[in-house]
Amino acid sequence: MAEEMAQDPTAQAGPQEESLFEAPPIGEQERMIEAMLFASAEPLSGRDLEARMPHGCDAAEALVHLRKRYEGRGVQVVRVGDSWAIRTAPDLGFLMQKETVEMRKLSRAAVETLAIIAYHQPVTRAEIEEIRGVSVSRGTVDQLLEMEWIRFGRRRMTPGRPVTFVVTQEFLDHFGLENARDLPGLKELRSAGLLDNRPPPGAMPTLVEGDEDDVLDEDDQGEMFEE
Amino acid sequence: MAEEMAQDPTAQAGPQEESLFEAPPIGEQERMIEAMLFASAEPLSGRDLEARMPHGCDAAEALVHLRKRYEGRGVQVVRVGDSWAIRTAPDLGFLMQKETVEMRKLSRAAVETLAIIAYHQPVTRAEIEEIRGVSVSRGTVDQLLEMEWIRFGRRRMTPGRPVTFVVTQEFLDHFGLENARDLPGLKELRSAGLLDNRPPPGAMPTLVEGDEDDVLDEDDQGEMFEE
Amino acid sequence: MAEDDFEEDRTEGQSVAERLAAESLIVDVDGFEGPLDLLLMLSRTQKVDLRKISILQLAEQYLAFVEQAKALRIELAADYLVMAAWLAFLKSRLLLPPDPSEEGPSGEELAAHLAFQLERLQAMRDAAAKLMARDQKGRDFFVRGLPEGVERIKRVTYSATLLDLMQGYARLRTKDEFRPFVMDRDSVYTMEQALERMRGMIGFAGSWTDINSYFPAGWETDPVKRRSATAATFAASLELAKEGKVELRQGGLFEPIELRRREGRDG
Repeated sequence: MAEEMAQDPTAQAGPQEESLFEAPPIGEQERMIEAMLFASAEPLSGRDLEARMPHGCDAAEALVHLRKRYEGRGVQVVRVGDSWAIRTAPDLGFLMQKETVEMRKLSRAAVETLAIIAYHQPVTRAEIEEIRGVSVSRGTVDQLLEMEWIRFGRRRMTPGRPVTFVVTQEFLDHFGLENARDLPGLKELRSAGLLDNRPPPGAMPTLVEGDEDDVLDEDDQGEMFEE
Repeated sequence: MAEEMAQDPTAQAGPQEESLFEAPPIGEQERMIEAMLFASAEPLSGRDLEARMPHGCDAAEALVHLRKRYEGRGVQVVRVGDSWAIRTAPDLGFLMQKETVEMRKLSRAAVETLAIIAYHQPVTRAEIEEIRGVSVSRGTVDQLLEMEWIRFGRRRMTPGRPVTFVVTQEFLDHFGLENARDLPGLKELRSAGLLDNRPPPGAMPTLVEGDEDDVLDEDDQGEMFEE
Repeated sequence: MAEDDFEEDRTEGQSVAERLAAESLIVDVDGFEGPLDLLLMLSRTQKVDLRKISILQLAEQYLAFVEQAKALRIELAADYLVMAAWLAFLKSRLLLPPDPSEEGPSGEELAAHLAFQLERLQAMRDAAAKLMARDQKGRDFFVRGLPEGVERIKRVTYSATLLDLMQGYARLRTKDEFRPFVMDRDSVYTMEQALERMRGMIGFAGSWTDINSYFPAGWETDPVKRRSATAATFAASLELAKEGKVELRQGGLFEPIELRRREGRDG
């Protein structure tokens, strides 16, 4: 605490700070963010935080301090995409049997589809099918959508304007990822060229028959445009 | 389940655990309690905590440290009966509220009631009803009282000693009036085009009766409509 | 950890690969997610890095598998057969010297792409395993157990201008001048008044009585008043009959209308 105070002379002003137009001292801002992140089960963005704080606060700076403060503690300040959350330290999971959430067992198809979406996003259904060599069942996609691990991204600007899938903030939160760039082995896969979209040479058989994209388009447009 | 585990120290041994029969260092115990209080949906007693922790832990002592650590922070470790919980610091409660202000036009009933009170004060409810020709709802009067635009005046020295209503300073300030007598009279309203040209039926409001037409000349009209 | 698991899985697969390829593979065709999955499985029997895999050899393995399936009279799904046909074509391309007059991609290009597909699928499976081996929310780390929602407080401020106020007042004071045309009549006896009067009296109407007898005092003679009283009393009588409180009868056209209290079913 002393450290942060020393870094910021305004912090010395303390909670007595009177001026209407001056933001509260950084130490005070840190307390506010601490309280808000503790109170929320969902990650909060810097903008969410600042919207609830007095005028002129700088959530980003206060977060740097707060994050440091909780290093090595029983709970931690974690980054989830452009948001922040407090989560228990993973090494203490054994204490939380009571809080453990029974998770639905995902099929191999669902797990693979999820991984493909995460590593290749934004990716169309046809591309997923090309990679897996089989058609993607509607149920698999629905399940992932329902778990809020994937969502519809922008339509691809190619003929048929197929929808794409991307992973969500909930996905990042669930797997403790700061952002999609932190996916395990992403860099290696990329440098090995395994994430390239390499079109098959002329005479390759299309591994998947039919094209369900059109059906999907009709049904899911609404959701997609909600974004 | 947690209990069984607690009975068997090997099952619980954290990563820092060195000896099979020695409790984890107090700092480690503090982390555990921090995580449990954070993740639990309800306050936990010292016994609850110890039942989940490795054998030999002293929740009470670790709690003393943890409590101290959170002193002055955005959240606090508080006692709830004989249990413990983490709660938002009382001075930061405002962060957990989001106030939305909605501007609404005052209802016609309220405007009319207010106008009658302003022009006829002090005036009883019965008199208001007589002028409006309909009964005055309790809600309308309460609303005006709550807005602090009207208040109770003296009781009328007539049978039943009914209360009277008068307008407040707040009302005058809001409408930019120095005095309720400054309210334009019927003649002025008429000359300002707010009324038809026919002579008004019944009594003129006595408060403004004395003022002459010329008070509100052409120039003043502009100002009046500025409101 | 995930990687270890996977490696283990892989070595295991290799150690029994021959048997798998020869027997259970065939029996359990349904266990494969399409030809690509099967090809990936077969490729493991080559015990080499996927990058060094021999597509020619793999094609032969696959074709042998399809032959065996046919011998065992196992029905293969269409896409397995399409793949078999394509691999046979690929094999011939790989074996024959390239024909410069031929259009399209070379056998090597096709083989390279197939190798790429297999490697990519394997990479995605590895990635999926690594992903699932991560610490997961609700299993390894936890969210706030007692979240406090943000309480929404709605504050409504009402606004009114001086103009609103004056217009409101003007409206009131000039109501009479502006009210729509109505006939001003003093001698109006309303149905509500008639109902009120009759309700108090029907308790005594045990026998049939002319409804005219329910007119209020002073309304029988003056014709204007009488007309209003007749209409109101008649309407009120109908209302009471509808409520089941009275019975009405009339001897004939323009005969007096009579009323009596209704008591129970056969009163």
